[in-house]
Amino acid sequence: MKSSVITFPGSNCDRDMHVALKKFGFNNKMVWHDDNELPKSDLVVLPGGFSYGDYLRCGSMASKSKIMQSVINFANSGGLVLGICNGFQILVETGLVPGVLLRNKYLEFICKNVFIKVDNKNNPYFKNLDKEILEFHIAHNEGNYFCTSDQLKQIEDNNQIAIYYSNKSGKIEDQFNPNGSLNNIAGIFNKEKNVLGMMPHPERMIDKSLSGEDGSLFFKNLINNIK
Amino acid sequence: MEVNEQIAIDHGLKKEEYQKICDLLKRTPNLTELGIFSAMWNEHCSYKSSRLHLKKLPTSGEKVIQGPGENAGVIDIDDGDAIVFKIESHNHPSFIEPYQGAATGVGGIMRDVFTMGARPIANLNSIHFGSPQNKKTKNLLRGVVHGIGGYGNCMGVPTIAGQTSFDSSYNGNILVNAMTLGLVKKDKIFYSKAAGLNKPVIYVGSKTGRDGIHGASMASASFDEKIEEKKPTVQVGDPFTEKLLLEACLELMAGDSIIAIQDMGAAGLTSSSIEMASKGNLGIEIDLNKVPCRESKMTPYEIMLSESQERMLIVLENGKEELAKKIFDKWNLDFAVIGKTTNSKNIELFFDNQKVANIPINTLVENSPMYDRKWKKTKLPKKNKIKKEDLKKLKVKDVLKKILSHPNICSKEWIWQQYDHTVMGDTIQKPGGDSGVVRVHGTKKAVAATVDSSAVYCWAHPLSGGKQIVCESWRNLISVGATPIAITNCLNFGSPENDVNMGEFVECVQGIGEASKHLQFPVVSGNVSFYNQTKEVGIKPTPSIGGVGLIKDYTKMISMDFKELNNLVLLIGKTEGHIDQSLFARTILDEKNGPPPEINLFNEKNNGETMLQLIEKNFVKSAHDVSIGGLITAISKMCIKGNKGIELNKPKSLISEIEYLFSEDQGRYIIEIHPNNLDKVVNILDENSVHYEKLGKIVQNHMTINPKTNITIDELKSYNTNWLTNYMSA
Amino acid sequence: MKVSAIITLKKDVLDPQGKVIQQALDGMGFKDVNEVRQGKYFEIDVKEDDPKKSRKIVEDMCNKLLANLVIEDYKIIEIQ
Amino acid sequence: MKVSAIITLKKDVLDPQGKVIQQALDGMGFKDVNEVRQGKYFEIDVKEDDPKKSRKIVEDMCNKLLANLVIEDYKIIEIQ
Ligand SMILES: Nc1ncnc2c1ncn2[C@@H]1O[C@H](COP(=O)(O)OP(=O)(O)O)[C@@H](O)[C@H]1O
Ligand SMILES: [Mg+2]
Repeated sequence: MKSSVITFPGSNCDRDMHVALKKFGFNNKMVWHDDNELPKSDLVVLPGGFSYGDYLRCGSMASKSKIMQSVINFANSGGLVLGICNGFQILVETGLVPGVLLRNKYLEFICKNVFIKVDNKNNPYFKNLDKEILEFHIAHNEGNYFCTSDQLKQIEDNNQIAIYYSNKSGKIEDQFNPNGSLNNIAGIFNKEKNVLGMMPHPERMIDKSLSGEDGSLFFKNLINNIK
Repeated sequence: MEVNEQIAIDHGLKKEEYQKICDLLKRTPNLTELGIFSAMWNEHCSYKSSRLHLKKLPTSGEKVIQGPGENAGVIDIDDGDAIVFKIESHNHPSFIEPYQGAATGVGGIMRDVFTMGARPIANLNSIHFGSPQNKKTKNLLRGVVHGIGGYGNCMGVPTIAGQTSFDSSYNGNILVNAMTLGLVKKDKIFYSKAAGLNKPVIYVGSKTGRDGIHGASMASASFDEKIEEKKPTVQVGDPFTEKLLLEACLELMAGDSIIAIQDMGAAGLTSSSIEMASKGNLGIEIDLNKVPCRESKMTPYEIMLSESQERMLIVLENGKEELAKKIFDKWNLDFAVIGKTTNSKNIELFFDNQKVANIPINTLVENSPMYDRKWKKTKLPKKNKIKKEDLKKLKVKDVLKKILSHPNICSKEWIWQQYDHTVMGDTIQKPGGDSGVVRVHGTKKAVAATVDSSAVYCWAHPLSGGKQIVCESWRNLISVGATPIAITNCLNFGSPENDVNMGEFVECVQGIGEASKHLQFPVVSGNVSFYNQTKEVGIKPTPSIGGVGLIKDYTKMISMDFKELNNLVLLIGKTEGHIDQSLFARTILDEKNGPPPEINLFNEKNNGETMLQLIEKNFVKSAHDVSIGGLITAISKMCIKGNKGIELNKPKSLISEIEYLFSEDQGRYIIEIHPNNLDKVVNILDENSVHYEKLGKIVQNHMTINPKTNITIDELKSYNTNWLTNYMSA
Repeated sequence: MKVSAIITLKKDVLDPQGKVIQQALDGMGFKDVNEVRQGKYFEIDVKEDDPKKSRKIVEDMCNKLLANLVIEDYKIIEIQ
Repeated sequence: MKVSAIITLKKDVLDPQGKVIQQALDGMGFKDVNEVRQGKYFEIDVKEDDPKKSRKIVEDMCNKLLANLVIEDYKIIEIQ
């Protein structure tokens, strides 16, 4: 299986993602933001970090990079595009997934483990996953998902909510919401479910010596679904 | 402008120093030259008050590849790998503008590390604030934490450990010390020594602006009352540009184009160009019109003294300019050939086709002033007579509650949760443990790092205090299963012109030296920050020690959380009941006098090495050193982290219960072992003549100290975890 | 010409920053504050001498990059 | 009254945001830009009906919290 990770100026989880994809069997290529063409890929990943320093709105300047036109075309033709953290913010800025990501509610960067509940398995990312609740890691300053009430209705009607912040047993309540995100939303699909943006970093949880191993489940399942 | 004595004094130079400059030059310097002298000869760059004493520190050892004198120290961690590390202060700017001051401090220390060819793999910080009641403290703390996070998080380097304290002596002068570790291959280390004639001198990074002109002088002047009106220029950090600079430099370093490289830190282009030339025993020529400038009409004086961040100076091999330029273009960074190395042994500056400065480099470096300042010795204070009856009246639970929720003991999670501590995917011990630990990417090895200071002990008796911090650093590394290798130090003191403050400096350095020599834990890099004072009053002497150690097999790393019910808990080291200067004495008894705990370097070493033997044999399931707050504080933290309780045995000791639980005797560790291994463990301890006690056994969710004192783990947690969050949100 | 623009969050979008600043002000004794909203300010110096054209250029920039029109509004406040 | 204030970096202070935004605009084809400076905008609604007094209150806020006068300047641009 072939994957591509895009490196934007200021990306800093690109290597981590590369390591994770390789570990679970992807043949991964690093792609520079200023290139025109995507290599042939089964999966394109927009990694976390601070593209362009997040100096305007997170992800806004990266969304105008040269390579993004190819990524958008790839997504529109049904290709799998996964945006993690800053990658999610970039996806939102391109309009590939709806909504925006605002500053965290308490205006503080948050780095910690959280539980997420997988809401929708009818898609290439979570199909066949045998757990509903995963322990994932978040590290972000702007993960406070927001959209208008019309958008929210559409998203819900189309089953586009991928994951929610929850507690260990899957309860989705305000007290388990780390950043003020609307309805505890942690990740969103596009309508067709081939594009996924999410705040948590599965690539940081691929080894039992790290903060946990639920990221491994995610990647193993993903590559099996693509095969 | 004609230079005269008054202008020199305005530049922070002393009358005699100005005279010396005229004598060395055999003429009056022009303004640009005077600026260069003032920058090179100030405390920050010249170490004029400290050099004499720093020489006494042990700086070499089997594992030391590079000691002090370069951008950072370098140690060998086997298999061709090396760790580059250093700590730096950014105290004064952080008081004036906490966010930018702290941010640029982090940026500066990371540059020191990647200048040597190392990719930064971990950040640490040691931050000290005034009393929580002081009205400025909260905003300073918030600004500093946001600044450290803002820069480090954006760079994608995990912040894995640190230290935070509050003390009213920092009310008008906070401390912000930042430390970085980088990883490099032993044969790919870059140095700042220029070599060869007519080699191109390259400027890369951000453009030069008017920021921080005289920043280095500011760092060397104490705050007076008017500081708030003074509005000195503080630099704004640009972590995005630094991230690009890091990647571009590492890309260029992968080849063989670089002869020497030096970041532009304090005193910017001045100190970087002079240091490179001086080390290579060469001259250097710079055309200032070629320096990329942000503002129009910048003068030679401003260009030379600007402290704009995110800039580097490189001496390249001839003919590599195009290749280098291509890399910096790719990363959208400024690149300019601004000069060349010469055989004049002078620094020669040109501007608008005129020579605007010409100074022999040895006058700036070797001939810079060095002072043997007057200093006062501190006598060991007399022990306090504490009445046993007073201690008997205290309830253990009440005392423990106060100690665990004390600002200097309570959990600092509010801080480190704002630092990305997991990026790079190799953090295996996050903040909150005895040391932060990161794996050496792609290997079985891991590196542990800790930063510590004990201002109260240093204030009471600098010599003991100096020794104590080195020992504490050593213990924190051992507690996670790492073999300590070397330290870096950031020496934060008041004015060297005050004989008490100078004495504190001299004796702390002596203590650090003695301990580091005995433990074979050499000093490989460091930084001195003087003039941390408001009006005439200096801060408590606060040397910060950054320690680094190696874990050969990261699966053998130890953490402090209690692991398993029914396991036994042992205390390594002897409890004598030293209460003076303990957190207990200072906060519960309100007794601020007396000597700090005694340091026995022989026991320290023996206990530590024996710990490493036990860990090597896999006997240790969890471990934690005993530091401020004493035995019961250490045990409480292990309970909280492991979410388990303990039933303590009745101590066999003759001292009172309070003294037993809260005294701060040194050289102690708490370990958890499986009951089946007790005999084997005891054997090893006996063989090494290490004093130990059986403390008790691990149970579910409550701590039983004596028949009357029983505390649930939830209670312990609530004592320990809430203070800082409540304080910051109030 | 120098064109100044401000970008603000739309009315119905939560402004966490404004809220926290309001709390901080309150804590400092500024009790009589109904609301604080935070936005961005840009001063853009374009190589164009015609005020109308300059405005047009900056509006274009706002539409294409500076503002996210899903949540933000922009306003040109000064041209000189 | 509603008082609007803008806070900008002092002239000689580096504006990393502005610099990068300018580069991004350049990449998108906005070539004729001399400079971009970014600042903050605040809209503060105070329980005070007198314009002069309202201004005074917000200036006070700027001095004490909103601006760091070491690197920033502020300006009240509108009161209504
Ligand atoms: N400013 C900080 N940044 C990161 N971690 C911190 C900071 N302050 C404290 N910590 C973490 O909190 C924990 C407690 O610190 P400290 O009380 O100094 O520990 P110890 O007494 O074991 O040396 C440590 O793990 C430390 O790394
Ligand atoms: Mg410790």
